Amino acid sequence: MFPGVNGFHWSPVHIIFLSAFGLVLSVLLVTLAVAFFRTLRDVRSGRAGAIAWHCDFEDLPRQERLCRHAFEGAAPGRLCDRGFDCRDCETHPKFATIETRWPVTLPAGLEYPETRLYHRGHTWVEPQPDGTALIGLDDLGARVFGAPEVVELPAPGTKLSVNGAAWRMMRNGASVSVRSPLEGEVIAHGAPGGQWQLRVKPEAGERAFRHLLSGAEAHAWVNAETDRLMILLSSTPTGAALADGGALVADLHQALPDAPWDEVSAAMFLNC
Amino acid sequence: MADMAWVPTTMLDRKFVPRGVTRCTPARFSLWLTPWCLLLGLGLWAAYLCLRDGLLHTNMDNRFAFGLWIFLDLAIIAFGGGAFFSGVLLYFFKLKELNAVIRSAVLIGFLCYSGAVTVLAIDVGQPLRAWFTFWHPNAHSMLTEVTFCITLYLCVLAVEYLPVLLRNRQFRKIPSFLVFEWELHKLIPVLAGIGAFLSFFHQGSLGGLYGVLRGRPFAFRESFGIWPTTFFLFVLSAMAVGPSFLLIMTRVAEWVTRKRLVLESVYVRLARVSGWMLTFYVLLKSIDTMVWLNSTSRRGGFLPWEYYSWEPFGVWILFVEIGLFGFVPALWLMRAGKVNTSWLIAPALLACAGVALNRYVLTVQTLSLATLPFDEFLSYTPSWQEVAVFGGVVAYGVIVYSVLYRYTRLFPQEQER
Amino acid sequence: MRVLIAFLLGLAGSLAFGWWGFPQLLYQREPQPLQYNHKIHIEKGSMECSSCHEVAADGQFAGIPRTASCGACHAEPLGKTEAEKILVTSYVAPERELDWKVYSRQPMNVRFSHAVHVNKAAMKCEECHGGRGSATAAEPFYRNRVTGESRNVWGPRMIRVGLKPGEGMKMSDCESCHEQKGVSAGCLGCHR
Amino acid sequence: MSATQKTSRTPRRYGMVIDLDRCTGCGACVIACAAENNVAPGAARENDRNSISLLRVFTLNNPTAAGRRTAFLPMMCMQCEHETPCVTVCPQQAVELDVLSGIVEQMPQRCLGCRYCMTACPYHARSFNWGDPSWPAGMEATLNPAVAPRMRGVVEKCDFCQSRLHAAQDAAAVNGSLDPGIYTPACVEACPTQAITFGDWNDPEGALAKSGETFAWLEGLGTQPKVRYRSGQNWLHEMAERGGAAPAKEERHG
Repeated sequence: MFPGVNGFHWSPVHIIFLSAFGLVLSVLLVTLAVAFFRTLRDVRSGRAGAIAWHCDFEDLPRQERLCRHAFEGAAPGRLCDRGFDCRDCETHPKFATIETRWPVTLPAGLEYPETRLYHRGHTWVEPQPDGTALIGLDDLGARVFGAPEVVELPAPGTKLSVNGAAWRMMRNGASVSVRSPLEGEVIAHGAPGGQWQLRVKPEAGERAFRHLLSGAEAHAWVNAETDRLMILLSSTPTGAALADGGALVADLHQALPDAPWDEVSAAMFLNC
Repeated sequence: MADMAWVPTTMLDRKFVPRGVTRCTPARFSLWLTPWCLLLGLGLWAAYLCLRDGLLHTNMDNRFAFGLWIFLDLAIIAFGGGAFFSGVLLYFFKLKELNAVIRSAVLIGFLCYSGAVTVLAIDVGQPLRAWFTFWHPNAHSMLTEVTFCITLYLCVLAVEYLPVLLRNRQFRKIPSFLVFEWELHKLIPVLAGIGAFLSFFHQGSLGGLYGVLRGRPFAFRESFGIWPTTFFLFVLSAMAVGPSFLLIMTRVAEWVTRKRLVLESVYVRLARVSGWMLTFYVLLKSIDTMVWLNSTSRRGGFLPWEYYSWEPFGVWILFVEIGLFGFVPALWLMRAGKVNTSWLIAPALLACAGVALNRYVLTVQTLSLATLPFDEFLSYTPSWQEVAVFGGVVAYGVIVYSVLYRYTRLFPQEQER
Repeated sequence: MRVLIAFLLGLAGSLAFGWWGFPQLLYQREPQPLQYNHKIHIEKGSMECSSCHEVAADGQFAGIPRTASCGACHAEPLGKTEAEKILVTSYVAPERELDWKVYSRQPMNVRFSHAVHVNKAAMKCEECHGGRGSATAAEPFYRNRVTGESRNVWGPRMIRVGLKPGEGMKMSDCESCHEQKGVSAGCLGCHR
Repeated sequence: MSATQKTSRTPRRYGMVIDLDRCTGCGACVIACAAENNVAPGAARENDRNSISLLRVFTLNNPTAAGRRTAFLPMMCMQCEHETPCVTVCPQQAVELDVLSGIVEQMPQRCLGCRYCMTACPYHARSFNWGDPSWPAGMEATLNPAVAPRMRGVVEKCDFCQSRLHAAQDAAAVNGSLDPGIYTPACVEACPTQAITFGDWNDPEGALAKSGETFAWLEGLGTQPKVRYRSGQNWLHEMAERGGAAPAKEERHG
């Protein structure tokens, strides 16, 4: 087979054989090497979070990939194909002009102030007059997860990307990675147990907030999310107790200790 | 593998199961695996016996130098052809429906090939000398081509399957794994391309294996260049039967898990592709048979009726292979979409049976027939060790498939129901 | 930088193991029964290779001399060395055979005809056996612990490019010589 | 085109002519062959299909009703010359057609044991070592030192007593020649009726050239075997010409 090995001759058959074998093997190795070096490049240039989200998004269940305009009736049942990043979406502006079809009321007891913008991973963003923005867990998110035992916040100076990992929190064996609502640089941490978790300097320009929900649209989405939470919990042995249409308790974790919180939190915070 | 309404909190392996799908309890899963593990154990024991004492544990002999294993190897490699053909259809002919089964197809391909190589290592009996073929290959031998292509293709399949594995819930917690998966996935068409190239040659050279045997007039065929017609017929039949096998395996998986794993349209697409390829193959196979009976064989001094004068290998075998297992499923599969989809498994099974019969005829029947005029027709019954080795390989396939079904997302459409 | 140093150290370590450590593990050093000086026999005794190493009648084995042929000259010690004394007292006088380790002994499945190479092809002994015939001392013998064969069949050099005569007796060495001389033997020409 | 007519550049084309009318079926050639080539005595498990048999003797019955007669047919490797079926199929160059002697050489040292050559051989002249060869205590002393023993898991076949060819080459070399001439394989030596003639098809004056009209089995395959047969009996010629896989119908049903 190889020059120098007993039985090899520089005959056409051997040359064709050797080159075909070498070609295939080198294509295979080059493919692996290219993938490896591109991975290194992506990780170094900070694109890892965005790419990981891309893969996660593909694997999300169908009902978690609905377009934002599906909730208020502008585009019923439409699936998002851009990883919840409406900043460059061509159809988002068109749908935004369509009148909502369904009346929206916020579920009882939940607070979603109009001053805040909301992200599909249950975080809110509050732009500040100084050009920074505060980030925290929204009301439903806070009720689902309750008081975390451990919170791992990114160090100031860390660059966040939209839908990338913002911070981790753990409680009672359940562990979630909270998705970042903004692209920007972490400036400061909030007080432990306080309203906001991160102060971020967002990317410049108007498009920085275009993908976030607000007002009636946010309320429609929260409605759908509450329903989804009910369905998630209803299939548990204790779930039936919840489906009474009443107000959500402040700490669901405590109220339903036997529910599969790892699963439910992962689903609510768009973890795979 | 079976159904479950909810994954209980107490489930030990809950953290490895993909989110959004339901899986049975570990206890039930273990119960499902137990018989397969026993079968695997029996196979390993038989393999150990063969490697310890030599092949006297088999019923092969100097006349039946190739036995059960060559038939089964040829058959399961033909079935595994679905892996490369689906890749080609998906990435080059853009049949997007096949995205629903491509991961399963690649895994089935990998299992078929690795299983075949394992059986080969046991039934050749000298795994320690396997490197001889790579170091001193005879470039004129069909078996050399087979060895090289299968080894390389096994590597390609392993790399192709890597992305699915990296999407396991625990692996994906390491962000660079997902990034690697994403980057590799962008390059998959390259791998599908070389996979198709390799498959073309080894499916073909497996056919050539018998077609070049000048000393076995029953198997010897006319050649185009260096390749006998069986080279091309094997490639075509693997392409024809690959999608059918995939259809069967997906149906079986649906039956075992009691879930709908893919949309009906995927079955229709698989069946149609299979039907068209099968029609093409059976037509060429008929022409080849006529040429062989009337020209090739007579030139070597052998009259065609002589081959079929031995019971039970009568002429019926030819009609069953080409007619019942050829044209019938071909026409049926081509009408997919117009006929009841849930019945498509029947023609798919017929098509697979036809290709298996083709491999059987070319291997076992060839060896049974004597070439010398005074020699006898011989029969051969595999020993329990031979059967057990093969059973072990089947068990290996089922176990790996079940485990990976449980812990990775083999069917992307599973969650959408 | 640190990675580079670690890599280079690892590389050096692996190479050192492959070049030096592994042969130590693989080969067992065995001394020859006596220190034998080929040179002195050729120069002072004005002998030739064939004086002691006779080609057998069937042409196959050149032969290691028996003690009796040593005794023809060494009935009494011919010098004052220790080896000389041992030869006479331990071997020649009691007529015991010397257990010489044969450097160039080939595996069982190899057949080599000295007659074809010496009589017909008129090759010199040095063309295969190198300068061993003019060495002043018997070099140590290394036995492969796995196969039991002599290390000299492989030869001392790891990189087998531009081998000099006598540096290896592997199949490829035989083959390249046959190729140079344009004589093919086929597999069973040299194997049995 | 038969082996007898073909001229080639091969210096020697060793072959045989076996006179079927002289063969008494005594089996001396089979024993001599096994002893010469270090074939281990058959173990209890062995039968005629899974033992090592470099040379076999078949019994042939005249299928025609009139003049029922029996002939014995010694068969070994036929040393096919043209498109030798076993050479091209071997995946690792363990089989070759020797350019010096025309002998089809089998190298057990290089053999992987895939047995593809065995399926390729139309004469079923190859054997596989299905188990470890073993010699009863004391019998190792009878081993022929000129033939290397083979291990389990490799294929072997007749090579016209290569050890004897080597001995002839060595003997020639002692006299300063490279040509081994005509040597005598063990079966030829053992045959009490001298039914086997060994010689060189290239030698126009040799014994093979003078052996008259000969035939080969399965000549239709075009492999040009160098072992050929002669017989004065028509039914043997007819049987050889029939080439086919099936015996005549009446015998099959009878």
